[in-house]
Amino acid sequence: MVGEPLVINVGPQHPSTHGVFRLKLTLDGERILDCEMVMGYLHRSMEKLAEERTWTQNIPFTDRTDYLSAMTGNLAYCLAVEKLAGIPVPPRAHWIRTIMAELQRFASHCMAIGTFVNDCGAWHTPLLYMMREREKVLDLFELACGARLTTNYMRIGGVARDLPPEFLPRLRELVKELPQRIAEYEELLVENEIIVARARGIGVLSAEQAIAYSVSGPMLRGSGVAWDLRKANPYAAYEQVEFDIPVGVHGDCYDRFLVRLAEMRQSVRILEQALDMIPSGPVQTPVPLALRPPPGEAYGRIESPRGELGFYVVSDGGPSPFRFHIRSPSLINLTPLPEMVRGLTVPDAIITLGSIDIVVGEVDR
Amino acid sequence: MTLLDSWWDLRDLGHAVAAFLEWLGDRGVPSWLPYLVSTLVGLMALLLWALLSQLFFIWAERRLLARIQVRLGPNRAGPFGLLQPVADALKVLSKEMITPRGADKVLFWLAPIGVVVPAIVALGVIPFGQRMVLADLNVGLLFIVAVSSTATLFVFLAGWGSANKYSLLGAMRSVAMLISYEVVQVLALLAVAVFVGSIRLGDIVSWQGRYNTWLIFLQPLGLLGFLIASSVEVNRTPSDIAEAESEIVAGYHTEYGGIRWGMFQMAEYIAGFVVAATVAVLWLGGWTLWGLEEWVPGWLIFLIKLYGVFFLFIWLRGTLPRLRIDQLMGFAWKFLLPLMLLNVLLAGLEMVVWKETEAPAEVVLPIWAVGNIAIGVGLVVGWALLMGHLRPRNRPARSLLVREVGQIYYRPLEEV
Amino acid sequence: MGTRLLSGLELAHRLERVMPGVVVEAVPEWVEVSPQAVVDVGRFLRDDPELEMNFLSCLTAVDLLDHFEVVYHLQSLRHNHLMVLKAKLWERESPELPSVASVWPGAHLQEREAYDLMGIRFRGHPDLRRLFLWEGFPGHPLRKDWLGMPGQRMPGLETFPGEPEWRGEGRG
Amino acid sequence: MTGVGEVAAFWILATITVGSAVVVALVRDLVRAVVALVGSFLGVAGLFILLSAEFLAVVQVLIYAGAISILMVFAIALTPRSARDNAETAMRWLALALALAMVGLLIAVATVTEWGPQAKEGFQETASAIGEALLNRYVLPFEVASVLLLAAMLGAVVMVRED
Repeated sequence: MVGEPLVINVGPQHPSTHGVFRLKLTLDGERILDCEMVMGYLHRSMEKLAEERTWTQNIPFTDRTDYLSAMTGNLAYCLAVEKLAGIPVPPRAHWIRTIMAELQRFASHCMAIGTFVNDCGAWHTPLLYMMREREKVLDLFELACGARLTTNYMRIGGVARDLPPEFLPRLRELVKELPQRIAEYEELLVENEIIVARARGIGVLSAEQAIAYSVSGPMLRGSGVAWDLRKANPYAAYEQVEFDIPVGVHGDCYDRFLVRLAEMRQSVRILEQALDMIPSGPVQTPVPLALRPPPGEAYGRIESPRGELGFYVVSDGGPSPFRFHIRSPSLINLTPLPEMVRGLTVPDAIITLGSIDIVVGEVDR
Repeated sequence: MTLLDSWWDLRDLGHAVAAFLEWLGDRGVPSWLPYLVSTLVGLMALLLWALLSQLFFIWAERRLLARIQVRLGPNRAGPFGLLQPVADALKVLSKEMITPRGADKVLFWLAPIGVVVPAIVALGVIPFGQRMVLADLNVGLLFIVAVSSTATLFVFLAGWGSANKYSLLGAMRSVAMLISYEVVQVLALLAVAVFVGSIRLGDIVSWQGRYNTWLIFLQPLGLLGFLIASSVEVNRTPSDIAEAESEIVAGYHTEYGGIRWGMFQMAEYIAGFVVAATVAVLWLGGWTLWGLEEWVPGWLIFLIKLYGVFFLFIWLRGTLPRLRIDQLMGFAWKFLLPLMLLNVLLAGLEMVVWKETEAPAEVVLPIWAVGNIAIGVGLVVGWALLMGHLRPRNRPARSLLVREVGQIYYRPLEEV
Repeated sequence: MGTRLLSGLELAHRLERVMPGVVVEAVPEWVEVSPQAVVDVGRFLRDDPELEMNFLSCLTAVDLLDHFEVVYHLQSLRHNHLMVLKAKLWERESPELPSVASVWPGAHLQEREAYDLMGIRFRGHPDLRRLFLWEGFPGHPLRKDWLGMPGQRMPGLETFPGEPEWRGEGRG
Repeated sequence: MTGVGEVAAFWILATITVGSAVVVALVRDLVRAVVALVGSFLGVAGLFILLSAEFLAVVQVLIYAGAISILMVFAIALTPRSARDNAETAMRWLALALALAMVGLLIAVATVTEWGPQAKEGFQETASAIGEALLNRYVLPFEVASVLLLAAMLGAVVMVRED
């Protein structure tokens, strides 16, 4: 009994599209026949602006693309430029970068899981529990670099300033407290029958599809593909720390949620090891403000909380980049969305979008 | 009934009204006037109580939800944010009542009225005290369910009238849901009526008073079914599907503004009070507290129970995620309905056995209580295990922890 | 033991053996193929057991003033090696090359973005429309000669603020 | 039916019932027609109360105003071709003739039966009386009706299943 299809806009102004992003759904009753993504509402053409500024002036841009994990944005850009200009980085800076990246991953996953469960209908309670943890991490960022969200902390060749003396003790306290908090989330959310009923078997993405659609991050690992750039192509100090990669098995919303939760545990484990192994010493190799890297190109990429964040930078020997391209994981993770959502109901489509965990700043750039 | 039966006895405000009517009667006024006056007084008292406690609960809900969510909640307007509900009410009153262009004027205007009136009318039957009830019909229980079922149509009219895709979706969903949970609700109440033998609310309370037991011990399954069904009727989480913010914006009352939207909120709260009052009267012994009602005013005990049950709804809202509409319907027809039918059968059997053996109540009731609770817990846990954990698909899992890159561990979900 | 960057020369030999005449230029960092053969090269790279480039990490379009360049970064998840494949397009007015969306569906949105911001048409793309900007937008902003900016200035700083021949209006 | 209150109540309820019934026939929009239908159902429930059959009145509200009206509204919403309004149909005259015939029959029945005083004593309990009657004298039709309803429900479920 097929009625006439109803086209509704899960429009740019919608409580759960995580920003200005539109889904045009054609519905037959509650079933979704087709889904079209309309984006570009937050397009600031970062790539054009970056060509107008010097290499160091571009660092603040990298905070504003993925505003939920600014530290990893800085790190990816600095790695790319260091690879392009061949600038060495002192060991202490490597460790500081690892600590900051893992803290940022923990905070970003707090938001990701909180909003996902919020889309499932848990009336902001888990989200605000996780905000409590995220606040502690942001306080640490404020201690280190003065800003909570757009940190602008990393420089080409190292880190802007050394950690203040009371940073490491406070980090040690936090790292002692976080495991029980994560255990609390697992008890509150993972054991919750309603979330299992809502999320299991919804928005399934098989391993072959995931690889073909070049999806990355928790979404790729949720589909059972063990691939993590921190292990495959270790940067900063990831080579000297031991950690595991959580991998889902069935590739549905529930597995992606589990992978993110387990990754939070692994981040805390890395932080514990980093606290003991961080050396002292300089934090930045001196780099002239008028940096003119030799003509050429470089592709630096890291494992950001949303996936493989890469910077493809081309230099013509001038003071500003000739081409500055951001490989944004959120945009590419969205490619299989129409496939995953066909045949589901509207609430499932909303959860699937929530489980992909996009940041529209990074989608539209 | 008691030593002090004259008008200053505050244990039951009904005495004062009765004394006033007698005084009025002696004045030689036409015979129907006292009847009219008592209705007006009762109506005024009910409305005043409903609105005041609604305001209180708007504040209490926001503060409680805040406490559940590790935050403070409104504390700016007045001490501890007590004036916040007044501020909300003024805001809602002053907002403009917009009517969308394509809307069906009559239905759009009629819907909020149609949703609020049943909720208020149902208040009239609830016994706050021995003589504090507006109209103690001998079909009281059925009256509550019947009146609150008329609101369902007006919910649909709200969605249909406001000519907006989201409201239409919300209206269709909420009506389908309300219908299926009404069946469960009536069956849950039926089991209580079987035990007490009458559906006059006054009788139910006096039955519980006479035997000094609360029906919650005798009818745990009935209470469980009724609570879940009524949390759906009143559109509160875990089933506020109708206005599932994260999905279809605000369901059937998306297009409403100003006091019309305020009416929907009032209807939700007052329907919540009606349901909480029904639970308090039926399962928690109304205004009796094993003899305590001789000293403590009956209506105070009743209100404490009512607010306690309402607090349970708030607690549910703060913690549980939302079920999808088809899961909710499946839950109603496949899990709750059979349970309620079984419950009615059980109640019937126990009454027959009790009547045949003429055993004294003190012996029979404890046995039934223990038996019912055991069966209830066994059924719920057994059924939940059967439907939930035993099926591998629904078992909560953990992700694999892997050391090396490059391996693929994907396995398609086996269909169950 | 990070990701190994395959040298362009070795890749060029391997490609020559299978598809003669398809390699235009080979440099240790990347290998350049003729634009029209991109799909066949891609299918070979993905299906060849030793290479097995099944993950298209990044697709970028670069405007090098006299010609356009489409850069493919390909990654193999099993062998953990990375390669860079390039295709140069010389005509400025309507650059065109076949779309690799059939080989790697992940290129779907990236090609739409390249078309939207750089103006490169991808033949055979299932749904080639503008991704970020609206349909009637004049021109393609990421092109070097798109001078939509105030003062019609060429993008890119010639000198630094504070350096002797700085001619900016005191900015920086 | 002696006091002035009952007579006034009767006339009010009568006008409500008949008035909304007329509205149902005349109004253009079908959904408004359903609302008027609910109005007439509530009017009938009021009449039941006047006849001190309060159990019937409450059941009337529960069944008709609660469920049957929803049934009507769903029927209207889900029939794709219905033009949503009471368009003039060719059957108009036939319907009018049928209506007149019905009115004639009712008037005939009303005048023939002698209406003697019914409610001798005051308000007495009818709910339990209905209950006993259903389960003692009329238990067979009661059971047959429930089986019939069950069969109807199963039929509906089978008809709608996609596979």
